[in-house]
Amino acid sequence: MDFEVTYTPEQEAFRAEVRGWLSENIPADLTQPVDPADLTLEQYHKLRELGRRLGAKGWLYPTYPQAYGGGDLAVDVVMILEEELDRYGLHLPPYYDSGGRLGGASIFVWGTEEQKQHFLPPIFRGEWRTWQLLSEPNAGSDLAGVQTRAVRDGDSYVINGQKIYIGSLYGCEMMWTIVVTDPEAPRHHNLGWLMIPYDLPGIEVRPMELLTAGGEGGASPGLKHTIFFDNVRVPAFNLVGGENNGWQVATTHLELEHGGGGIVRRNRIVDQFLEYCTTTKHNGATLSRNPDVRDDMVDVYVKSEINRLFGLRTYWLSHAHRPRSYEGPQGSYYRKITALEIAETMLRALGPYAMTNDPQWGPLQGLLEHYQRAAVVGLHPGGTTDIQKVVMSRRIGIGRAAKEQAGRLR
Amino acid sequence: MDFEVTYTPEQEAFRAEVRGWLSENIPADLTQPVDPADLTLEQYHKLRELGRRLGAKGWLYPTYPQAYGGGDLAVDVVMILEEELDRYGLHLPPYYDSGGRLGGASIFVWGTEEQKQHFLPPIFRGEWRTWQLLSEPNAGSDLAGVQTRAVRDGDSYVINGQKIYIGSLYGCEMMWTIVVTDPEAPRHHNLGWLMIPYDLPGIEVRPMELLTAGGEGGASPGLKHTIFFDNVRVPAFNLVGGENNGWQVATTHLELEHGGGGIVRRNRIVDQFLEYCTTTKHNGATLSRNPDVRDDMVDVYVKSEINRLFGLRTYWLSHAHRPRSYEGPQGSYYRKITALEIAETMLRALGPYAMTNDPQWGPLQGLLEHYQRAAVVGLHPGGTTDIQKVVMSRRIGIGRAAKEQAGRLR
Amino acid sequence: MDLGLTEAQEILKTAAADFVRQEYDKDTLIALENTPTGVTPELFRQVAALGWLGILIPESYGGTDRSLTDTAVLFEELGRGPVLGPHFSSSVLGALIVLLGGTEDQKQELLPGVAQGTTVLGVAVTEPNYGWIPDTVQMPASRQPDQYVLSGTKLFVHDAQAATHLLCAARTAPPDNGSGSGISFFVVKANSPGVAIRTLPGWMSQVDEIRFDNVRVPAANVLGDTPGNGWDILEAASMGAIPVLCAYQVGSCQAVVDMAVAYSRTRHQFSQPIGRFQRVQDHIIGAVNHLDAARWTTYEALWKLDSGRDARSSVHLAKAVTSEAYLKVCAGGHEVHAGVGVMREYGLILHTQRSRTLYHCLGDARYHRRRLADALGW
Amino acid sequence: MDLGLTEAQEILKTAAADFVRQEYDKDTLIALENTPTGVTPELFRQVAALGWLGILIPESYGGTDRSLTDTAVLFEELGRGPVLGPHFSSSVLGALIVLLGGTEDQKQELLPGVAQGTTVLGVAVTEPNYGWIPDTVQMPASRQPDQYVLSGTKLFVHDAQAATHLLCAARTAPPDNGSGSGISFFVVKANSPGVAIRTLPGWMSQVDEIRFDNVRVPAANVLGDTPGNGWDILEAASMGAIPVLCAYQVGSCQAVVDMAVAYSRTRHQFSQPIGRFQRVQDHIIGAVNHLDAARWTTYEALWKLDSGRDARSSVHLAKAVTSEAYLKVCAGGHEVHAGVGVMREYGLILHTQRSRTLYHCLGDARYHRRRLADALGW
Repeated sequence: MDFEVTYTPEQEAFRAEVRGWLSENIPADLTQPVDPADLTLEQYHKLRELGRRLGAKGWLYPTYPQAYGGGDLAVDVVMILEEELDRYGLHLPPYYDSGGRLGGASIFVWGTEEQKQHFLPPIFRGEWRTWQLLSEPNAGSDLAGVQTRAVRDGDSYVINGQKIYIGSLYGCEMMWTIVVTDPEAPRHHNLGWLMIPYDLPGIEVRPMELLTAGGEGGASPGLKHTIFFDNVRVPAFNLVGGENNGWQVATTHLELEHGGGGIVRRNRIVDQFLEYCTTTKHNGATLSRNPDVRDDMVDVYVKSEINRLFGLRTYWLSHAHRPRSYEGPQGSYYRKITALEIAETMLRALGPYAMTNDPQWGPLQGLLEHYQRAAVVGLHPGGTTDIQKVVMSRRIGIGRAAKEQAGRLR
Repeated sequence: MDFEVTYTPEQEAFRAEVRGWLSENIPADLTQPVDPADLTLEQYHKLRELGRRLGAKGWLYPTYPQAYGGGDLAVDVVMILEEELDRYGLHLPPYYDSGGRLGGASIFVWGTEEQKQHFLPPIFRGEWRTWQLLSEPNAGSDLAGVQTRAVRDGDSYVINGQKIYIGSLYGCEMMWTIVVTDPEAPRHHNLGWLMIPYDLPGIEVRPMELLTAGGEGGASPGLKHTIFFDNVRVPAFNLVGGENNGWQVATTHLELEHGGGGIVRRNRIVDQFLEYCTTTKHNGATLSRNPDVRDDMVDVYVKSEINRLFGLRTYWLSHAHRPRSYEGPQGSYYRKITALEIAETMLRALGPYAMTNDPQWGPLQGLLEHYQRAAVVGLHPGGTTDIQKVVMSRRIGIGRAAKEQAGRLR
Repeated sequence: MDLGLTEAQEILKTAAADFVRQEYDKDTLIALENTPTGVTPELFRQVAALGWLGILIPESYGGTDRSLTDTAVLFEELGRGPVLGPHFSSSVLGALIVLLGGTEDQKQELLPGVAQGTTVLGVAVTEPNYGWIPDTVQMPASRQPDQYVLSGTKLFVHDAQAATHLLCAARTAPPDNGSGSGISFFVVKANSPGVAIRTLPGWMSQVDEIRFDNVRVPAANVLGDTPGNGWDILEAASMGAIPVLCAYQVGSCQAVVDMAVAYSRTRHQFSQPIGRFQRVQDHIIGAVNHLDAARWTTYEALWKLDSGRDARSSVHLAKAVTSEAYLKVCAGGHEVHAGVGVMREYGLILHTQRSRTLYHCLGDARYHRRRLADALGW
Repeated sequence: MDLGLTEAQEILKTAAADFVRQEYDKDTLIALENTPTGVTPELFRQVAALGWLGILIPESYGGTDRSLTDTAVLFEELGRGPVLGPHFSSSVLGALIVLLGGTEDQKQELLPGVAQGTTVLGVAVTEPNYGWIPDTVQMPASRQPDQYVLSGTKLFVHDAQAATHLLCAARTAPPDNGSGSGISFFVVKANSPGVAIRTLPGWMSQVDEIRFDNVRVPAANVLGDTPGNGWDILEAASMGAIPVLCAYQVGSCQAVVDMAVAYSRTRHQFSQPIGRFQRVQDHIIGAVNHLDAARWTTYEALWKLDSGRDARSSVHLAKAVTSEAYLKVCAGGHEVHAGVGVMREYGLILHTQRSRTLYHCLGDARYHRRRLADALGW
């Protein structure tokens, strides 16, 4: 076994290239707020500009073919990119673009050649940012029970319905969603998967106020929205995966949402918390010398290490094209549930300090205060903890001999 | 609120009477083994004799009417009896008689006057000890799915089938069970509830070897059995509660099995563990001065106090004839699950000492070693933890507007 | 043995529940949540008019002198809201400190106003070296002729923004000087020159920083006759106050459980109420178990206090169980509600925020578990 | 990065799995469980013949000199049984102690026999003051001309009844004397006069008491050239041995999970497989999460050791996670199986007993969590 990527001299040369490029292309004054809700429009524009520059080099979605705007880069090399971006507190893409990350994969797997040519380059080059539209007021865990309708009318689909918990600050260029295309067809065979330009007539976007909007992959969004569709007309060309095949398309992005791609990033909040405890004095002594805080730190560390190893394991399975089963949702479940436990442990370790983002008293510029909220909110996006366990059960084959297969990623 | 029984002078006089009687009637050499599997036949006979003497005074099942062999005693007075017996490590009844405790209640609620006259006095006077027969190889949590058949033939029922996890050491005089009396009738309306003398032809009793047999109310049994019925003929008079009404009868003893009567006894094992830690030195220091052991003790104590309060609350509801709902199964669930946690905490606190009953090295004459096993075995008798939660959910009304009622006790 | 409420308690409970339901609807609570005081003058006047601000205060000082259990019954209903504001700080913890530690003159001066709601007490103990042991109180009170001078920072003080008077713990002697903890309480008017109060931002409400910049306090404003025994007064007052705070949290837990049970019936997914799924049931059952553990440990402590029994171990037990319970009950509530539970307008996060705000107040679960061991004499 | 097994490891895994399946059926394991040695001479000979007792021993001493990861692959399969007996004590912990601490003569004398199964090592460290810190080793080794005399009691020693030679830690100097821990290992023949070994009764297996009554040990039998460095040797050997023990427990956890999943399919209640109930699913999911946490922390530690990286924190992490995991996985297994799981003939309690037997071996979860903090330099 080998738990580390070993880099060749060629790869280390690529690292040097990346490092140089990033130092030239990341604005010196690019800072990101602790709470994504505080992202300014100026910061947002800088991040989008960075995304376009990365995209132009094929580094925004680097594993995809250059023909579609990707970089044709091998996964080991992509880890170099991610590691170098991580030094700036950034990752790929450098802003909230979960619709691009998840939708791009779905189009890549399920789209026609024409659709790939049309939709993927603007996503992969950072020209579009894309929002995913999944939950509805009556369809959350039961996603296949969506009610938004799309009726074929000539060369178009006409959409009516409502989607919730959508997006982030400052809009997007493109959206996608699953819609009922055949209300008579049986469950899972009645849906279509549609790309929808953001600026079409009949679309209304209304903000939702949440405890915080963090928790999803990609850069955290700063805000969520309700989106209303009132006779929105979309070209039939935008239906990906064919007639009434939307649920199949969705299995790809659900697999990613459920953790099927794995994670190799460290948990920066945990790292910073541990460092904070080893460097901060309280009542005259370093926090980490207090036996209780020390035990709390171990608790946080152990859970964080298990998360890291689960993520690494799944990442390897996914990128080495090994058979995947319950590992994605396991990692997702464990990460969600331990995030809440870790937040509670931080609360015990630091006392009320953990709850304030006061400029003077809040630890780590309020990072921990925000994490207290984000850990609660983060229980649900991308599938509740209960849903992750539903998927795990089916794939382990608990109570059933036939094990459900993981969703297709490539 | 008042969390304590306040005794009147009359009641304190009763206590003096009880104390005197017990000192005369409990043999000085009556000891009980730590592991009920070690109960000797001689010890068993002494306990049965004590039971008969208590029964003759109406003190064995003291809350029941004297007409049926009880003592017509009020519940406060009964607590005096229990407290005084507890000083000897005994309670009512002083041997494994769960069939009498649960079955007696069921007959009292559901039997005809003639049946009460016939069955209750020998139970309540300690002449019979009674075993309950519930689980079958294919019916555990799904108790209503029992397959043992009873076919009416003239004035008798003829029984065929198999029951498991039954009884204790040294046999009994009477048994009861639920059996299928009408295989065509719908679920819950197809069962009968039958009293069955132990010595009938066609009954075979075969021992089962378990990790330990503890965990049920009443004195713990030392052994469990499989019981086979091969054309066993029982008088039709012994059917309690009427034709195909067995499930109704069962709701009464299930309510008791699920904790519906409450508990006021302290957890002697916890008390002894805590005392052990405050009096035993390890590496030169009293265990309770070791901060880790101290934290472990608090953990055990907190859970034990919650168990005590849950039991007291349910006991009060039951004896003050207040409406009962989910409290019985809540107490049962919490007691089972915390017993396992408490055993694990003791294991951490005492190290491998907790696992040995060696005469020299085993703490408390092996009591803690036995508790390690009993806590595992105790998860299941009287309804698994999962079943307790099924009952709780229905009674709280989770997901349903109509709350299920608790079973009748009187 | 009788674990039911008395008739008088049932009446109080109903009145309090009606008041909270009528005056503190969800939108009101959401609007008040992140205000400096958590209450409006009008709402506070109403509570005063109902006599509830003087519930623990003897009749001779204008109160109604009811038991701690009665007070807990009231606070359980306030906790359901959760009603914010200085009710606990002023009328329970503050009032008990004055009652147990104040001179007759001080009681006469402060308590009638507390009962009427015209005087509001804030209790300022903790400092940047946060903790609930005497050593963490380090702010000096420098003795000068006829007065003391206070300088320093009190941190994580509850409800100081609403207070007219601060009961401020400060050091009049170093620790271990042989005469008590060396800590004294000072009655400081909140509008005294040099006092600056600021609400702390973040995921908690009505928690403040107070800066004392050479604040001059008359010597007569030392609470009681015996300087240096402030910590003893705080300990004694806490014994009574903590289970009332616990009862508030019990009411909060009950409210969250009620919300979750209701949602489990009305929310449908996969063509059935979500409450039919065992996982959803288990989130609620876990919450109910925490709730009931909190409830019965709390009320047993109250019974021991009201009946004159040694209640120390029970008080520590109740606080250890209850602070933790409120966190866990909210977590269960969020599991059941998923997305809708984190929408501000829904109201569940009022409780989630409250559970964090109160978690450390008067000592967190770990602190009380350790004190429990001490109280049991281990 | 490659988290898969090598081809050689896959072959070893298959061979070990086949052996365990063929030779260690459930009835055999149940019969061996409460025997003094946990193994029969014939079964032990078979393992030796397969070369597995020398898996960690260099070829120059008659072993096959494979990596710790290879060894872990083997022990994972043994843990599935769970195969009992002194395989770990002798061929892993004992062999590593001799390898790391012994003189060349001692290695020559002991290791070929260990590889062949004719020499069986038992490691006797702990005493009535049970613990895994040097201070708890108090048994004195009194120096006399040419020999040492050992007197005292070793308690909770694993597999001593099976041992031909005990590696016994005893004190040749008081603690803190400036030259190491003051502890030395002695090679003591198990049949030496004055040695009395007794199996401890209770819910654990092959755990023994050893009494030393004036046992005379030649001075040459002090392990290594440097008396007093015994604890360092133990620490170094433990670093390698612990993750192998963890791998054994990982295999055990896997076996329990497999049993539970199989039972969830075949056991029907309420007209469906019990695995259709979310509560049953959650018992298994909890077990799978513990299993996988144990698996990956263990194998990462092994990778660090085999690749020469600093593995200390990973070893402590693995042991802390794995000891706890085995307890929890068994608890989950019992929840799924209910009554049938506590029947001796079913076989689940083989694991439950094993999880307790091994929980404290070489330090429990709490100990390793504390050591983890130290290793991380906090």
